Amino acid sequence: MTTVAQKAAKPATMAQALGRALRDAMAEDPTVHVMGEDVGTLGGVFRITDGLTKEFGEDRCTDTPLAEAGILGTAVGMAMYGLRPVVEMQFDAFAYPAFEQLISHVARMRNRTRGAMPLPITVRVPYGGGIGGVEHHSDSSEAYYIATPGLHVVTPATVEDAYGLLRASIASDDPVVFLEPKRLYWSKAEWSPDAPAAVEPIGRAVVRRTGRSATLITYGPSLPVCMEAAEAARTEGWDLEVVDLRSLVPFDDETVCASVRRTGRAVVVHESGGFGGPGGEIAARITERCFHHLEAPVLRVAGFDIPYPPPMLERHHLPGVDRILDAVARLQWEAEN
Amino acid sequence: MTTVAQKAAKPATMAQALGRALRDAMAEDPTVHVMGEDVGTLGGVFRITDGLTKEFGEDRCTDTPLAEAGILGTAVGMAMYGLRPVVEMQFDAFAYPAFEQLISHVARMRNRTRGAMPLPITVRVPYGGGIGGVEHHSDSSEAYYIATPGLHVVTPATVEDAYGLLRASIASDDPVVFLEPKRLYWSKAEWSPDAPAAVEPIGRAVVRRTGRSATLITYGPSLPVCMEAAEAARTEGWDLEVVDLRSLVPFDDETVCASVRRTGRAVVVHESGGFGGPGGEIAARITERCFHHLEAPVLRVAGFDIPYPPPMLERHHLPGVDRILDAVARLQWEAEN
Amino acid sequence: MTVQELPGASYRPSPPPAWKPRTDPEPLLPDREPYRVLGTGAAARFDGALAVRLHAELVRGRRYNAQATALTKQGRLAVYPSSTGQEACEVAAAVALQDQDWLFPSYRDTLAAVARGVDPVQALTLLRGDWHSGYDPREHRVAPLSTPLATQLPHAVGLAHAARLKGDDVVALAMVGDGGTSEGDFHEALNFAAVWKAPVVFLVQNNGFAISVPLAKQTAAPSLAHKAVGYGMPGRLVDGNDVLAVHEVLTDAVRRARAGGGPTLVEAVTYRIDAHTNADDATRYRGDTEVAAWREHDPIALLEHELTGRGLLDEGAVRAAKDAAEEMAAGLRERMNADPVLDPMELFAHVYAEPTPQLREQRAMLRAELDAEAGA
Amino acid sequence: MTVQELPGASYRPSPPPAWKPRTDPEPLLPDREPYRVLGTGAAARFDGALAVRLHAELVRGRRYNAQATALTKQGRLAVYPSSTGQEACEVAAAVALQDQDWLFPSYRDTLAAVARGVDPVQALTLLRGDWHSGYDPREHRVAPLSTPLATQLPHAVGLAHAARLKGDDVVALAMVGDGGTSEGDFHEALNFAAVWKAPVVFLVQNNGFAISVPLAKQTAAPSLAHKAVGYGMPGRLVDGNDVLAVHEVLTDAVRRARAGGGPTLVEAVTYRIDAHTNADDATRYRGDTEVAAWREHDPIALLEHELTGRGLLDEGAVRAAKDAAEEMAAGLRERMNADPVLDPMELFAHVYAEPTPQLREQRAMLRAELDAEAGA
Ligand SMILES: Cc1ncc(C[n+]2csc(CCOP(=O)(O)OP(=O)(O)O)c2C)c(N)n1
Ligand SMILES: Cc1ncc(C[n+]2csc(CCOP(=O)(O)OP(=O)(O)O)c2C)c(N)n1
Ligand SMILES: [Mg+2]
Ligand SMILES: [Mg+2]
Repeated sequence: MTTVAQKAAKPATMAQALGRALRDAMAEDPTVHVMGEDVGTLGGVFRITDGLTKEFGEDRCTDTPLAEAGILGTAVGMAMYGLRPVVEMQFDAFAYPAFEQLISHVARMRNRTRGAMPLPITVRVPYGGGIGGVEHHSDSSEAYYIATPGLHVVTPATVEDAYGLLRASIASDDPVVFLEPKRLYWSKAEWSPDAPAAVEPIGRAVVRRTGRSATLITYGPSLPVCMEAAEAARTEGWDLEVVDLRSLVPFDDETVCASVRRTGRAVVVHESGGFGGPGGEIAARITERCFHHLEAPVLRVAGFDIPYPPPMLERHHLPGVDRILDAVARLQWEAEN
Repeated sequence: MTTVAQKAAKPATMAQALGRALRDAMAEDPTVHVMGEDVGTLGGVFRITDGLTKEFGEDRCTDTPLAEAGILGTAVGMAMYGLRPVVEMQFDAFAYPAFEQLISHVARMRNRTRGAMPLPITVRVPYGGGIGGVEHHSDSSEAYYIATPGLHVVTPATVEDAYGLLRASIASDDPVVFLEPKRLYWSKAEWSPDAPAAVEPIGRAVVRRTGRSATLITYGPSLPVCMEAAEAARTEGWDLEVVDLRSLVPFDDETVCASVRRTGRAVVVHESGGFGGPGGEIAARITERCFHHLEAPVLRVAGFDIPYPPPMLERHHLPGVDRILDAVARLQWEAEN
Repeated sequence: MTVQELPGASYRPSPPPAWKPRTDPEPLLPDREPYRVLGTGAAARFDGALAVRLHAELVRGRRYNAQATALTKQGRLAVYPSSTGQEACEVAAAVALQDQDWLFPSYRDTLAAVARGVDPVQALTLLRGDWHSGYDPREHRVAPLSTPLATQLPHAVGLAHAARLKGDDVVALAMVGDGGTSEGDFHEALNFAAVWKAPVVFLVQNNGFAISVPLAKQTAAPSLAHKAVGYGMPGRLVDGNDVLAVHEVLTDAVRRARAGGGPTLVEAVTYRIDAHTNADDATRYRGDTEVAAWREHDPIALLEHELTGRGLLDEGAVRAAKDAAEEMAAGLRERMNADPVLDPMELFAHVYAEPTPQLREQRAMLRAELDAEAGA
Repeated sequence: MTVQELPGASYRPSPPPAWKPRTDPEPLLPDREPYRVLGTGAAARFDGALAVRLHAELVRGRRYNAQATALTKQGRLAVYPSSTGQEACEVAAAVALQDQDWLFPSYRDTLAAVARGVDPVQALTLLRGDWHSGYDPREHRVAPLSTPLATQLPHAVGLAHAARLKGDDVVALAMVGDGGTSEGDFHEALNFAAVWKAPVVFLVQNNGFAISVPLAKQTAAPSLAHKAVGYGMPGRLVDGNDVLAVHEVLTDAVRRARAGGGPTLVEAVTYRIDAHTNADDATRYRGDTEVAAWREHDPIALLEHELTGRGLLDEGAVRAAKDAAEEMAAGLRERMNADPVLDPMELFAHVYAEPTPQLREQRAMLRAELDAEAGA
């Protein structure tokens, strides 16, 4: 855990904060290696790795052949030899060829060897929609990752967390699937790259907005939408609390349940498809733990159970402010069902 | 949908019923092709496809090269040309190399082509533990499949359903992931291979045991355990209803909710890991729909959130009768949480 | 247990019993240099009418690339991966096939689809944010453009195999880039094709780059065509900017596949003149001199020089080709200027043959939202 | 836009500009027949002491296979994939490596792990239902046995690459079966290795079958070693039952890798004498005559004949090897007869460095259950 004194902040994008996190991690720890398609000379298709090859050389930031299983599989071998590979998957859907390596090895090597061979690998996956991407460029694949024991699953929603969580993920001795909400890459915040705040360990949710009427539970790309919804809800007379999970595995039951016990109502919001998505798990565990505090069932606002739609229709698919408010309205519901 | 008059039944195993379903489907429909590793000469490592090559020739039941993505990928092409491939994945964990084909193509081709190009592919996956299998031979991977829109996910728990659901899956114009509970392969029932019962469409759950105290909701390998638990519960004074889902996608909300509304209490039971597993989805949707009928939160009894354990420890991992009864006991709980 | 206990064991200074040379690798290996026709004299043997037709197609293809690129600037296309400089491959792939054959394009190959007859607007829906496949694959026997690299190759193998099993005379031609050859699916597809002797032709357009990654970081092989021998199929190396050479090599391979000879791997050496897509900045990873050298080796110029020299192409024919291309471009421009109307309710229509109960609920929710919106 | 508008375009009847022959494929191609030493006269050049050591290892390996198979019958092992008949490959793979090198075995290669020094009981935990890897991979630099086929190959490449980046003198030798070569991971691993010039040796044991599937349904290649040229690495074909030949070829490849020459693909032609595992019924897919022919080409018999002929092995040495093997077998049998004691609480210990809150809850639940059980 690194703590650095705060210095003067200026606007920075999430993309810049991620790039800076990689740079700082590489500068501090010579075992950190960045690898993936186009991460070197080009600096990545989102330019997150821009400048790393120049600063650290091709051996530390490497353009690999175009083969995701090969990228993750060789990263496993590198980690077995003591390196800390940070792998970039170019887009969410292009991580699928690497699933077998991820599930059968990355997630299991420590367990298989009874702790003798941990794999400190960070797999960076730009995920989610809302950028008008063509097919296969907008998937929310977190359901697959959270159902795979042995992986941590982390996703930032703010510029500051982008830095802090990526540093923490790289520092972790366990494999981390680091989901980058690509439509927030260009979101900005006051943040000083020269004095990033303390790096917290992963696994802690945070209350982004306090409120008394109900809790919106969300993460990654849906946080700004929930914040907006909470703002809009004021005119309807609802005072909404917003929890940003930041880490799906481990899951911060404590923060989430404390909030829901306070408000008595909750809506889980994510882009990922509803059926079999993270929202079911979250709603179920809240209900298990807070049943007698609940005034209404925990509701979910999620993407539809359809393949990611054509960009011209994506606004209908993505959870928006209205759909969230509709769900909040249904929290008052007391019917015969 | 095929209906055949019932004839005299005699004991048959689930493995035999599955083999018979393949045989009958191939005999009725010349476009049905079986393919996979060792499915031909050997008849499959579980002997499900035994005799098919002999009866229908190598072109109809084909030993493929050892490459799961290639198997499923070529099946896609075959389906594009009008065949109905039935693909065997040798074990659950060996389906992972085929994930990209499954997620990015099998599940999406119909949608991508606006209905012009459906893919009637059945992917048979022996799944689950309890057979003392070495690592990678006991995974419950249903969480991955149910989170993938475009796939049907079906799993039989009885000999009769093994036949009926497999026939229905092969007959479906949509891709079906057909999960075969491998530890039930040798389970027996009175069943006549010459007169299988009507083939129902997929998507219907069934109440296997009626009861008034609480509902156990389960599928596949956990059904017999739940039936046993329900029997044992009688001595504790609980009269448990048991619902066998049979199909996870589509999900039969109607049957499930009708039962839970009747009993007011429910426990979801599956082998798959709890976190991010199907149980969360099921518990969440029951709660959304039946909140005011619930006397207690819907609880889950699932595998631990760990990589599948060594066989010598698997009994501790798998949901057993005691753990189910413990959960039922907690349904009475009314505490301050 | 020592050997004595293994019955029958004895000394045998001969090759292992089951082993025999499986095939002669020699004929599977590609030429040492890319095969060329233009400027070699071999072109004299060529069918003049075909050459003139190919010329017109190249001109049209070049124009199509330019128009599609222009549409990105006007915001009518979200993104366009241009095949400028690669038109010889795109066109030859389409022309080498017969009507009943199938084409499996990659995401860069909209031109090949168009050259095979797909409506240019339909070929581009994916790239303007409209539905993923704008055309019915069965209409022109063109599979949907495949975005996940190399994943379309096993599809081609499966389709060709299925057709052969049915006794149909169908060949599949699958296109992939140099970068795509590194994917596991490339390997598995070629292997299945060779084992099944499926009537497939694999066309690798080696355009030197996978986005920013040059071939030298992609492979250390003598050539990509050399991969063929490892599957037991012939590999052919061809100058991808020489349309007569590409056409000849592909036609041979298609004929061989049709005759039951099995698959062929063709590597066409070419170059991507434009950036990866309009969103890409190629100056980050390659120099002007390299691009300039390739502009000197332009597929249209090579063909025009040859045809003009042989008196097969006059000013009029060039003009006619150009006019036809302009007409296509004008039509494309005009039709792409119309705003497509997509029905949000269609989101639920094609996920399954019948929407699940869950999708019916979601459909009703969206319907209600849209009605409320419309009412408001 | 016709060609006139593409600046600089002109006729150029030469190979495409960026293209040059990348490497000479010739030296990458394997011999036309499997390389042999025994019985060829070349054995005379061999280090007699090494040959005698290899003999002892083969005898021990054969005994190990027999003992492990026996343990399945006694219920002490759940399953055993025997390498009987393949001992020359298993042993040579271990012996060709230096101490600091790494071995990446597949699920069939417990013998190679044992020959490298792994405790035979620890090598077998996976197969008796005990923990997945019974040994610490770092102790003998042997990766866990890999069950998902070919997935260990990229690991070997990554490890060798990492060692080279660190400046360490480490070679990785990765083992895979003929069936495993069809997997995408095989392709991707070999390609990465060649592009990175990683110090790796890939040893394919072509034992004729992948469970029931014969090589002819797995590949149409002239040989599996021919795949090497497609990656730009040398392919070597060797008689996998001739331990001196396998040892020589692997040692050469290891030496080449160590010297910075990059990876090599070695295909060893051998045969699986036993069924796939004790659970398999090999009579379903192969005939006795084929097995009998291979028994005639037994690795131990081949070596013993050569060594005895050269006066390098006498009755005493054979007896000593046999005694040592018996001793190993007795120890294995005895230690495998003890019931392993596994702590159920360990289920939660190694999933992460620290159990998550969720795992702590689950651990507490199991603890309570076990306490209740113990109390009851
Ligand atoms: C499986 C997969 N991984 C990554 C990508 C992202 N991507 C799109 S195009 C491209 C480069 C392709 O290079 P090449 O195969 O040479 O084709 P070219 O673009 O040159 O036509 C990459 C990496 C993808 N589409 N699919
Ligand atoms: C990815 C994967 N698919 C399928 C299997 C199941 N399986 C275990 S061994 C085997 C055959 C392996 O054949 P080969 O590679 O030739 O090795 P051999 O058994 O002959 O040593 C198969 C299909 C597996 N272990 N991994
Ligand atoms: Mg390219
Ligand atoms: Mg084999």
